[in-house]
Amino acid sequence: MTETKKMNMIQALNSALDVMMTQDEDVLVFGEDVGYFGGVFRVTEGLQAKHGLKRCFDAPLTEGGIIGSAIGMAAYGLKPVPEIQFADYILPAYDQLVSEAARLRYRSNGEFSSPVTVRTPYGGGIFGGQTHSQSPEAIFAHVTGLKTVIPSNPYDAKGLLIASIECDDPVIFLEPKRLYNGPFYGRPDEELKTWANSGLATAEVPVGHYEVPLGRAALVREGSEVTVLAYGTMVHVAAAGIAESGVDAELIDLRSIVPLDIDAITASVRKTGRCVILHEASRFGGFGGELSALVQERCFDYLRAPIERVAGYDMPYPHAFEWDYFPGPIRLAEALLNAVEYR
Amino acid sequence: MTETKKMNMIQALNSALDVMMTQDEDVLVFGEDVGYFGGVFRVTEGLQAKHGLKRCFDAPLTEGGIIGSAIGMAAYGLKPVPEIQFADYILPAYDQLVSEAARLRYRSNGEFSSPVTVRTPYGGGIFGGQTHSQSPEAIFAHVTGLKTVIPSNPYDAKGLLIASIECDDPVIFLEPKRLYNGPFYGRPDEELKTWANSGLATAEVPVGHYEVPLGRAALVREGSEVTVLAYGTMVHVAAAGIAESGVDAELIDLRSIVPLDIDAITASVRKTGRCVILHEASRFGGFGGELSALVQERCFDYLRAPIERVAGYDMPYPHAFEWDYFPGPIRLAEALLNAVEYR
Amino acid sequence: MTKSNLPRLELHIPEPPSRPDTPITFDHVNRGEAGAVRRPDIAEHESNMRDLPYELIRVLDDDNLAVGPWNPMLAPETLIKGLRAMVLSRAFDDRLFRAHRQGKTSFYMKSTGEEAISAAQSLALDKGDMFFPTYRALAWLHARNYPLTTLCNQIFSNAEDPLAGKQLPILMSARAYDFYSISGNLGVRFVHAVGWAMASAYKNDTKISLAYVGDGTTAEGDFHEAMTFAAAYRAPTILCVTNNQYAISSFAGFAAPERLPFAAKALAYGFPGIKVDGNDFLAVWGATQWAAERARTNNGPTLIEFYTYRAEGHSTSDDPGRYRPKHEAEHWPLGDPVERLRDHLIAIGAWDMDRHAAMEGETKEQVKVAAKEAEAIGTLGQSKPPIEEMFEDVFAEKDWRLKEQLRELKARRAARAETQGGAGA
Amino acid sequence: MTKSNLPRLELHIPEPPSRPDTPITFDHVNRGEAGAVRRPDIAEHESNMRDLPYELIRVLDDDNLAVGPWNPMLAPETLIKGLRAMVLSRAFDDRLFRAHRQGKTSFYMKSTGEEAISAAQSLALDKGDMFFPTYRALAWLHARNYPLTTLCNQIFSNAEDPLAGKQLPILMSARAYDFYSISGNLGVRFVHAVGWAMASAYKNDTKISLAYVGDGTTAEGDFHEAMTFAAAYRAPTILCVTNNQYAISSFAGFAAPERLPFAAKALAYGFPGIKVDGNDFLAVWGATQWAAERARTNNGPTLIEFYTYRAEGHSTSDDPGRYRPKHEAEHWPLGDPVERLRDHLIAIGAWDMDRHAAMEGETKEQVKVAAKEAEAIGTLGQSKPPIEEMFEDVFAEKDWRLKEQLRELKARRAARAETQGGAGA
Ligand SMILES: Cc1ncc(C[n+]2csc(CCOP(=O)(O)OP(=O)(O)O)c2C)c(N)n1
Ligand SMILES: Cc1ncc(C[n+]2csc(CCOP(=O)(O)OP(=O)(O)O)c2C)c(N)n1
Ligand SMILES: [Mg+2]
Ligand SMILES: [Mg+2]
Repeated sequence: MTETKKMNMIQALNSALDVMMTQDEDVLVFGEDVGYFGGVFRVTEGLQAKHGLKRCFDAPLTEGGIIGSAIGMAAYGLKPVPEIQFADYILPAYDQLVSEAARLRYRSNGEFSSPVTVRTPYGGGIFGGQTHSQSPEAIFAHVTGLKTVIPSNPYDAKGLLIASIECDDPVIFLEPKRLYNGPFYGRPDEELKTWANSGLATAEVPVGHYEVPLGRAALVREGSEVTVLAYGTMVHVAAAGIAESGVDAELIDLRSIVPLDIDAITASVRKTGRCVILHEASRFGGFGGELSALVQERCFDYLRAPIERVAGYDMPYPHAFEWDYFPGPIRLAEALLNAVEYR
Repeated sequence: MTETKKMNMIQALNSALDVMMTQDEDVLVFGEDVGYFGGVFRVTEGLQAKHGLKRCFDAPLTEGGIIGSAIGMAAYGLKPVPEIQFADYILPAYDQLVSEAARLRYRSNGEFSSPVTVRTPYGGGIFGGQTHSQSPEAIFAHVTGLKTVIPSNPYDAKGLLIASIECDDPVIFLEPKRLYNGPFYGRPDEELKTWANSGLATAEVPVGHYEVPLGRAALVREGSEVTVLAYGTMVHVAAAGIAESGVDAELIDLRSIVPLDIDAITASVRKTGRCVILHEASRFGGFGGELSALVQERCFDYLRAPIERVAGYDMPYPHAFEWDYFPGPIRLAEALLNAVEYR
Repeated sequence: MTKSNLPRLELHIPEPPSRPDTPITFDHVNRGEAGAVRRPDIAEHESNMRDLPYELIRVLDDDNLAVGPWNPMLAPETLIKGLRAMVLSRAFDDRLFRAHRQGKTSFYMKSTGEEAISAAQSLALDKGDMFFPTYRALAWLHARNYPLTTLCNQIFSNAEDPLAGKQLPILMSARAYDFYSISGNLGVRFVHAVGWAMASAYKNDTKISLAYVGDGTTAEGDFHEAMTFAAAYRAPTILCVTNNQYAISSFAGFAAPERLPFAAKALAYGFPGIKVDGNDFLAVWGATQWAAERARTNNGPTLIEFYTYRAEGHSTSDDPGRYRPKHEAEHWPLGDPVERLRDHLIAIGAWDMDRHAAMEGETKEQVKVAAKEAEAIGTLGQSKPPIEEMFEDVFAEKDWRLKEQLRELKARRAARAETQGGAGA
Repeated sequence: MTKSNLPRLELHIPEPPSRPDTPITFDHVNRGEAGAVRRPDIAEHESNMRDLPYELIRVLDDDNLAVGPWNPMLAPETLIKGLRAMVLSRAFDDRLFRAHRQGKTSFYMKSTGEEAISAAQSLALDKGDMFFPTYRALAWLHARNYPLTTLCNQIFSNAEDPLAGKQLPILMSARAYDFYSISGNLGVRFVHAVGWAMASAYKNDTKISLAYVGDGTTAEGDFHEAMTFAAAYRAPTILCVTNNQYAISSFAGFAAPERLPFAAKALAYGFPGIKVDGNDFLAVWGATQWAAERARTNNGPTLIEFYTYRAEGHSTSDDPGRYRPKHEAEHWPLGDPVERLRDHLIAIGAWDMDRHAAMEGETKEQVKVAAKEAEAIGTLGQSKPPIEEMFEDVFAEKDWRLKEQLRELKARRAARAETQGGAGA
């Protein structure tokens, strides 16, 4: 029997790194403040002490340099797992990710590849303002050659991170920072739960090696009336919104948006005939557009109501208005009711 | 009566810059090789000689530096019009554009703003391979605070560029390089037409100042059976595809994707009941997804067939396979026939 | 070299001189001698100044007297103004940091130990020169008497927040005070300062710009791009590295290996770099004056490294005891900027401890009054700007998306207010 | 300074020494003296080498003899190998450039005048050391006898293109030849070389890396980030600036104002920078050897500026006559690398003009045969790799999108082949 332990998402991610570093000496971790200090969110805590200075170390404050050097390491044959301190600060490395990491295998006809796993805390809900809250998944999902993974709970976080490190492609691994310590249902006034007292099975995490495969969505809740597509923090918000609405919705946690589990999506919407998409990122040009288009293309004859998107408004993340901006359970419930009441 | 002249798109853009530099001494142009040389596509030819060294000058080879310094100039009160040599090379400036140009007004509550117009040649069809062919509009359209403009002919190019420079927001001005010298119908074996002998009215360009307002789509062809949404080079490809198909399609040239002329789109699709979206960029996560989602949300009850997207395949721009990758008239015609034959 | 006997390579990882469990050492700090570094003519050619980055410019000597060619010879009143800005900044930091612990704001960052830099520069530069600050430079505003209540309103994100709730606390913008908009992204604005200065030169204006990056941030490509642009166009700007020895937990040796001065980075660009004691108000002023004169006379940019020490944690989210010795700050060999200026003023007979204590009390009181006033308007989550503000300034004018979304939000609020008497998302 | 009498600022725009309509001048080029620059010990501390960037390291003197401490003392056979690589590179460039004019390829770029750099380094470094090239470094492959036909196949994008049609001509990748994948984006791979070298050190391997950027490209943030990483981790790498005086039409004075040597950029990072005559095969070799020894013995990175001249246009899309004097190349004060090595070999009695002419004839013939062979396979648009290749290597394995799209493409082709006997998009 697999030994398991209650872990929060930070511990689960730390465990994934520890397992991989123990198993494969080509796996190394570096980034701003990840070494001695263990990372500003403490995901790399203890790794330097355990695995040594050169296996987990600090980096100069340059995201382009961090990703660029990781690509070079990967081309040599290592499996680097760099951290970018906040997803908002990944943009200085965007050119390295798009023009190099994503394209190296293709343009060299397979001679070189770039199996870098870029971990980065992501999303809002922590009063971090414009530059500690953004959800930039759409600008990665569009880039051919990159995979984009977004876990929603400790179990998936560990299993998906291991699968990402073991995968031969570059992976953007977005960690919903609002979920690090516990699930979040989009109700800021509610008492906070830790993962340990959340009652969720996904807080029970195997201590050893396992994978949650990329490209396989999770069915969080079966339902018959409408399909809800979500990922990251929004999976929990969706659960709350569904309860709020009283609608018998099916909730799918995409887990990775590239590769995307198109079969799970299609099967569910064909069954329910309705679809609501929920994401934190601002709406226009967000990944919800792609999801909506795909669902519409593949389920046209099954749709009994317009596919709705519930998302952040089209503005920079507005600090004081966090809870006005945040697409919470009430907005989702509204959309669900609209969908099922659509005549 | 307004004096007009036959111009190709290069001349029209050059004329826009000349008119604006003459009219407003706060307008200045800089970028790699744009000064004495006049730019690798010659859009800035003669501007240094006419307006002086400090009004149109070369820059160090750093896109981040070019956009960053332009933002500083704009914050001072100038109206800089930097050039990025190829849209593929705008990525090193992506952080400046997203985190700074797009956000400065919002985060400073209007104290500072960044009315920079970034011109850059864009798109494929010239055998430029991976890094001289890309169409990155989707990664700008998603960014709140940026406007994104894509002209399809000389008349619009000049009028839209003037409107962009006069506008108080940062604008990404994407110039379809395949259209610089003449329209392109997506048939590489066909004899090339220049703008002058294209027979198109849009090659007749006023020599003086005029604006084509941002956010106003153009109706290129009226039709009853299906609406085609396109921009840039694809407007001409769409025209060819429509002819090829024999379908009575309505063709809308979006001209700017932010701001987007949602009313024109909605009205047309409500009329035709069908919609096909055409873009060069790879399909997944492309701007077509947003368009499809918007149309579906606003025209659900009018739709008689699934909205189709015809786009580049999901891969880096593949040099030798340019015409296999390029979404040409045949693929569009197929989609149009699918749409009208949908039962 | 033949392959067989090649040595094995080793990856070198930089490490700081001290950790929480090792002795404190500042042996690597070469204080040099106050007054010893020459002050070249402002039109001196770069090739004759290549030794400067490797020396430390100081004015205040160990007897608290001002010595040497970089002494700006300021009137005591001016010095007292500067002292007041620093003392006020410290009082403000203290109270607002505590306000964070009390949940009144989402975030705060102290400037402790680094106040001399922006306080002196705020007073040394002209009105209209533009400052491109980092988040550790509020003393600039204090030196120019920015209204404290307004500053507290920003930090509390309340209904009177001058940035209307759109930005994180202390990431200020204050155009009327020549204070450019800060953001969370490090480094990105360094080149804005260069572009701004180029614009001033383009317009044959007389204004110059001033910009900061931290020691850690010099590693970003933006730093290099700014330096390259400044050099190419001889931009009238003063580019500063505030080297406080740390980037959160990472010591400065990542961005400047082997104790290389940050000032030496200027050698890559062909304009002068100087290294200045950042805890010495007079040295900061003198260096700024030299650089400003260079800029104003078309002699181009200057890089100044301000050598200082971050005496407190990085921000309200940090606990420096995890990565550096607890009492390291007290051992910083260049002292505390407030104490040093105070002691200088006393040494020249223009100040005394009583007056100093009075100034401390008075500024503390001033801050208290302002904080209370702001608290009365409201603190984080208790009060906020009108919801319409959320939709303003995305663009110069709202497009249909923002209009629709504002309508949607208002309709939902109205509906919920009816049914439940409360708003929600 | 009081405001009223402030001088007016002026924006300075750098300008090159010559334009098409002005006299050619290279007065700014200081050739120094061959053999005059000292060669420090490989373990010398950086602080004792800060003068080096400002001098030009040359080995071949005006009498074509090899002099001074940087002379690598190579056997004549080795020199002849190097000469052959350069002559071959030139013959190849000539033919393939013409092939572009004939529509056989979409793009080509010549290395004319710069061949000594990659030819010497290809021979001086070990098998297994990794080269991160730019597009002007095909002589590396020629020096290692990369099959010419295969190279032509890549340039013609034909059915046997080793990169399967996925990349623009001459943006090669040749892992078996230690030649990293090039791309159109400038600068981005400089830091890959640093990461690769860090990995080698991490694994206690013995391999080092070598990387190029052009003079223009040093302005990119990537350059700085690579230098910063190399310095922090003492990466075993040789970082080179191929300063050929131009970035397309822009002269090197944009990236290095006022004739500052690019080698001086190393001073910002605390490791040595040297400036080397890039048209002097022996100096290139000697400098490379020194830097390689430093890297291999854990003494860290070296920056080398290769001072050279781009004798031809930037690429097939360029016309240099529009922005620089037509015959400027002939006046380059450091001569032509092929002629200089040839004359040295003659001067030491190991070569003569007949043998040289024979080598030129033979390499030309070799290129001709290869080009014909490749042409027989096909040129641009006449032949291309199997369509399936287009869908390979996006990821390690195709996901459903690529599978669906390949199916779609094949179905359309099949349908059209039936109805019209032709394919189309
Ligand atoms: C682009 C970017 N990367 C990372 C961060 C996260 N971060 C905030 S402050 C900081 C350290 C900055 O150190 P330094 O530049 O020395 O400035 P200091 O705080 O010491 O004044 C880091 C890494 C950020 N804000 N922006
Ligand atoms: C990031 C990026 N920006 C712009 C370009 C367009 N471009 C191609 S080559 C070139 C000039 C390069 O000059 P330099 O670095 O000196 O190299 P050289 O060609 O002289 O060897 C430019 C601007 C590019 N390829 N990549
Ligand atoms: Mg610091
Ligand atoms: Mg060059």
